[in-house]
Amino acid sequence: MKFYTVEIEARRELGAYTLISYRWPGEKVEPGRFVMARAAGYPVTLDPFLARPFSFYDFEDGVASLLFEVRGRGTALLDRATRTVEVTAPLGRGFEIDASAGRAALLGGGIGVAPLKILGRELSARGIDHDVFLGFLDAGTAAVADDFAGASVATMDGSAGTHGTVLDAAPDLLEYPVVYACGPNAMLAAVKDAAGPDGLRQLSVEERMGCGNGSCNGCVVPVDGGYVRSCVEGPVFRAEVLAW
Amino acid sequence: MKFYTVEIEARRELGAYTLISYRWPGEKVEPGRFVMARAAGYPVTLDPFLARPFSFYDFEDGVASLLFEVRGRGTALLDRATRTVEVTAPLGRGFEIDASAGRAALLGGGIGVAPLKILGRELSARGIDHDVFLGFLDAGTAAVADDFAGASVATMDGSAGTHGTVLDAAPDLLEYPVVYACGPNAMLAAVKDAAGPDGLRQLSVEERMGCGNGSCNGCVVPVDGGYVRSCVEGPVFRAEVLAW
Amino acid sequence: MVVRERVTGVDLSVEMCGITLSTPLVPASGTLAKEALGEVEGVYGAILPKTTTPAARAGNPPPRVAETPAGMVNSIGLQNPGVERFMEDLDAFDLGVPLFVSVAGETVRDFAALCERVSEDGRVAAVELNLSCPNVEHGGLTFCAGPAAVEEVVTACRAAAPTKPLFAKLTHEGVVGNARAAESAGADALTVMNTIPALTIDAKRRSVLVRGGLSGPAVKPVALKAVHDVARTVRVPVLGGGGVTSGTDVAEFMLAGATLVQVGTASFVRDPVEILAEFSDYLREAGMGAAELTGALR
Amino acid sequence: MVVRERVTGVDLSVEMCGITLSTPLVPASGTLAKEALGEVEGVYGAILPKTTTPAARAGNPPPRVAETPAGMVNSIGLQNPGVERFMEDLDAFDLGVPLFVSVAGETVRDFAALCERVSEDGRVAAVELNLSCPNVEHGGLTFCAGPAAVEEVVTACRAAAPTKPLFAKLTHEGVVGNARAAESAGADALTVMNTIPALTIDAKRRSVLVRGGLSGPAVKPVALKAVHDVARTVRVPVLGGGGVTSGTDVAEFMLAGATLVQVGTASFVRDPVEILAEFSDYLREAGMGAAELTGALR
Ligand SMILES: Cc1cc2nc3c(=O)[nH]c(=O)nc-3n(C[C@H](O)[C@H](O)[C@H](O)COP(=O)(O)OP(=O)(O)OC[C@H]3O[C@@H](n4cnc5c(N)ncnc54)[C@H](O)[C@@H]3O)c2cc1C
Ligand SMILES: Cc1cc2nc3c(=O)[nH]c(=O)nc-3n(C[C@H](O)[C@H](O)[C@H](O)COP(=O)(O)OP(=O)(O)OC[C@H]3O[C@@H](n4cnc5c(N)ncnc54)[C@H](O)[C@@H]3O)c2cc1C
Ligand SMILES: Cc1cc2nc3c(=O)[nH]c(=O)nc-3n(C[C@H](O)[C@H](O)[C@H](O)COP(=O)(O)O)c2cc1C
Ligand SMILES: Cc1cc2nc3c(=O)[nH]c(=O)nc-3n(C[C@H](O)[C@H](O)[C@H](O)COP(=O)(O)O)c2cc1C
Ligand code: FES
Ligand code: FES
Repeated sequence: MKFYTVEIEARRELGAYTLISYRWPGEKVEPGRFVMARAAGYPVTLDPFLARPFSFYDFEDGVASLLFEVRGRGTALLDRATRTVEVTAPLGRGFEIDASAGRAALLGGGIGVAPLKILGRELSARGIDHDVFLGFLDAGTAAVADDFAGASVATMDGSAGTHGTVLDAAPDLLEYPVVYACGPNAMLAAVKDAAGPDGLRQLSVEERMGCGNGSCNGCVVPVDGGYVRSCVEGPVFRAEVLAW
Repeated sequence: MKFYTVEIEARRELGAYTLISYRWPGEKVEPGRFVMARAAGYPVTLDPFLARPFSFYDFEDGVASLLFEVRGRGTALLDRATRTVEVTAPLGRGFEIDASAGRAALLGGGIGVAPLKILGRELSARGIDHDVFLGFLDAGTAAVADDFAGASVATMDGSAGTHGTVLDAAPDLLEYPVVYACGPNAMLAAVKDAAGPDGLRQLSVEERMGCGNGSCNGCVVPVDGGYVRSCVEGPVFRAEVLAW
Repeated sequence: MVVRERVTGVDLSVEMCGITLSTPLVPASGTLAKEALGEVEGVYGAILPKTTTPAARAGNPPPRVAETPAGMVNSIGLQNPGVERFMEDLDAFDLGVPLFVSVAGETVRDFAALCERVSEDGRVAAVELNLSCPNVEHGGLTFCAGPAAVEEVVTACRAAAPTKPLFAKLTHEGVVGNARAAESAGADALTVMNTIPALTIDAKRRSVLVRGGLSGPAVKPVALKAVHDVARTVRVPVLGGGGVTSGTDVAEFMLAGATLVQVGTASFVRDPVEILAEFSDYLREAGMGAAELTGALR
Repeated sequence: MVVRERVTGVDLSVEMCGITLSTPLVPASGTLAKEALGEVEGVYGAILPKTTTPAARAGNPPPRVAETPAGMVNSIGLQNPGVERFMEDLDAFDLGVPLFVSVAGETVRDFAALCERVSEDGRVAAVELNLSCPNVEHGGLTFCAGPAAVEEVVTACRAAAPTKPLFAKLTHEGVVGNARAAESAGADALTVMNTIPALTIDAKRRSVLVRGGLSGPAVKPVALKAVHDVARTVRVPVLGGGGVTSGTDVAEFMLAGATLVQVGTASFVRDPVEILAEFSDYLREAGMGAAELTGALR
């Protein structure tokens, strides 16, 4: 896998999360696609060993941005990076957009809000009406919602917005012909359930990845009759495809 | 082994070598002692894995300095460090100093000049007369000699000073009651030969190290009847002890 | 082809089992998807897809990969579409270089049938027997059990594919004995080594994370020893691998005795183009051609 | 004692073979010199010096250590002053905690004589049999050869040291079979694992750098599997180790089934005080005592 060393254009904190942006000279970035990223690789270091997958948060005027939550060592090191990071080209299959389908609901859980920013931008650009619903653990992580104008917010501890899950903040999903969701797999399963079988229902899944380009078969999700790789056939799947 | 994260006070290039200094609150540093150093260790990284041994170049007013040559990955990363490095407390046995013994010759080969700066400072402080002879590959590496006032220089390619080895730049070593040398082991063996068996002849050796505190038995040098660890019984040895 | 410019002026070509390869690099089976082939044009002297089995295999449930210090543990479970679908799709792996095919069965008969099936196809230059996959509870595992099992499988495969070069891929455990057995049963070359059985634990959840095979730079010193030991024992050529990450690593494996070098896990975190370029730099500095390097330890 | 403050409020004590230890950490044999003991006061529940042999051993010529990705290869060759000088000097290892002594011979008789010699000394709490050192060409190596050899040595040592706990230290190759053999021959505990045979090459010089044993974080997933496999097979307690580098690693080995955890190579690059402090943090968060952790995988 080819990694590009890119300079960090900007870095800021959005509540509990960190946003970094870099110039990406390539094609337009489709919402829902992702990169493998790391603070540094060989020859600087072989540990941590694997790069980490991150959805694009935004892409505007040739500047791509990633929003991330510090969880373990890889994200801690990314958070410390001041000058450069190493990223792949955009990977995977993003969200399907169907301008004729009608109003869309966008649901994000925790750091799963990430791809909804760029998705919302694209929907707006195409004149597609959409509502954004974001669920968080607490007010600290919910602070990122300020970057989503008009979004409805829920927190598990009730410290901001509706008390409960993202589904508690959203109206009946069955009324939306299009539903997009990103968050922990458990949330996605709940959304799949609540959104019903009809219409365009798209879920961005989160699996451990080795390579990001289809080579390792590590990032699979269950589908009817087996498993498929979420890095090349996803990370965005039609809900009905996932055997959850 | 305990490592201390220390801030880099100053960093400059001395010809082909790099000098970094940091505040060391501990006891006075004895000439010939060394530290294990690295750009970063766990939790930042486990690769490169081992720290590298470096002699103290100088110690003045609580500021210690190391002079190093970029050879492989560990030294390349140290060379890139801008804010902090990780070092152990001073390790090993340094040079024996005998004020009553008389005039000393200090011989350094390449980056082996490192411990001669702090040694020269100590000898001067104690009023011990000494001459410094430094050998290098070429003028680029020889540039560090500017930091050794009055030193005689030789280069293998003749681009600076005497054409030849450090021994070609030095007078008959037999005339010196005290001889100190640091450099590649082959040079040390030649110095041992040239300096003869009498008087105080001290060589600072260079062996691959695992731990630096005597634990691994990795850094041994041959002595009569076996091997001894150069990190605790050295790195400075009386020449007659070494079974070279 | 971006590689070409960076590798001019050195002779990268090698020869093994009568096959001439433009470079000694080969992807390790199971680490290069057809979707990623475009990135590596010009790098590999041959292509080697993921192991195929008689019937389709769904593989193991996730999580299948876990990061470890300078490496990773995987438990894919030989997910593949089965040999028939695999052969239908074979042209997808055509990069204009020889194509090696890796097979694994659960019985000796399976292995032989697979060898017959794939070797009869003109597009297949050689067959690698995956005798060592640690993830298959029945079948695979038994074939690392010792020289007798190795000899039995290789003998059957030899008979089933009499015209094609046959490589036996071995784990590091008991590798020298297994290598001797494979050679005497007629293997044309030996692939050394596969992943090392390993386990990762999620301490926070107090549960097993992934039980599978360790690969990547962490295993390199173990693989180098296995290659060195085998190359000094057998006469047939060795495809060496395990943790190869840089051009210097390629050189180390060839010095240890490998004729071809497999690049696996490292290709997830580095561009193999760089590895070949670094290897070319090494050869240029050494003033040697790739083919001269095999076993050239002083 | 700097450690004390950082580890209060959790119960670090464990019990093994009737010995109570203040912490489950033990230095791995050959990785903690008496010169370095001052740095680790309060960290280890027992002290375990480098393996001693019947006569003094000069060890191997340098280079003896080589760095590898997240690890190192060593070829010390069991340098030690011989059992008599070792025992004379034993008080140097007195940190007020139990003292385990590691022994290795080249014959079964050697092993038994060593066990007799060291176990009769009141300062010795237990004896570890180094059955697995990969650096000794004659002797050591043969004792990893298989269950029969392991059984023979352990049986002889059991008879020679009937009153002291006896630990058999095993390599990962064939570890389950060897563990069963050691247990049935009377070992009171098993140490799993030693280094993994490995090789490093200096590509620039085209020469072997160090041929020896791989240790450090790189081997952790292999060691964890070995400990897990053995702990599920035998009834006797396990001293687990191989790559332990952090407090989380200590927890992982205990979860895999270890009662005590050995810290080796990592102590060259980290302060063991930190490892114990991290382990204490883990226990505090988990709301568990160290002794409860052994085998507590969900
Ligand atoms: C397609 C995709 C898009 C993602 N987008 C984002 C994003 O925009 N922002 C964001 O903050 N996070 C995102 N994630 C999750 C992110 O990849 C993990 O948080 C990150 O890998 C954790 O790495 P670490 O070093 O902090 O944790 P560690 O626990 O140290 O990681 C150890 C290993 O486990 C893997 N791992 C651990 N947790 C996860 C996880 N939850 N998902 C996948 N792999 C994991 C790591 O990649 C690494 O290989 C995304 C994941 C996927 C699959
Ligand atoms: C007591 C002592 C004092 C030293 N003082 C200095 C000094 O003041 N300045 C300086 O520049 N160098 C000094 N050296 C040499 C310095 O330690 C090596 O240049 C350095 O370890 C090379 O590391 P690397 O990562 O650049 O090379 P790599 O080749 O990447 O190192 C790989 C491994 O080999 C070891 N290694 C490689 N070359 C040497 C070598 N020549 N000596 C010892 N170990 C080696 C490394 O420590 C590391 O473990 C000293 C060595 C010793 C033993
Ligand atoms: C994700 C993954 C999948 C693998 N699948 C296979 C396989 O299908 N068949 C096989 O023979 N080896 C397989 N291997 C083993 C590799 O081919 C290789 O032998 C091993 O990983 C060691 O080399 P490396 O460290 O360069 O990866 C796989 C390895 C990985 C990491
Ligand atoms: C430098 C060094 C010397 C060692 N010497 C011995 C020894 O004398 N006896 C022994 O049983 N194990 C010895 N070992 C093996 C360790 O005790 C330990 O089993 C192994 O290194 C794996 O653990 P680690 O990865 O934590 O180091 C040695 C290891 C190293 C690195
Ligand atoms: S991450 Fe490797 S196949 Fe998807
Ligand atoms: S470096 Fe470990 S004993 Fe000297």
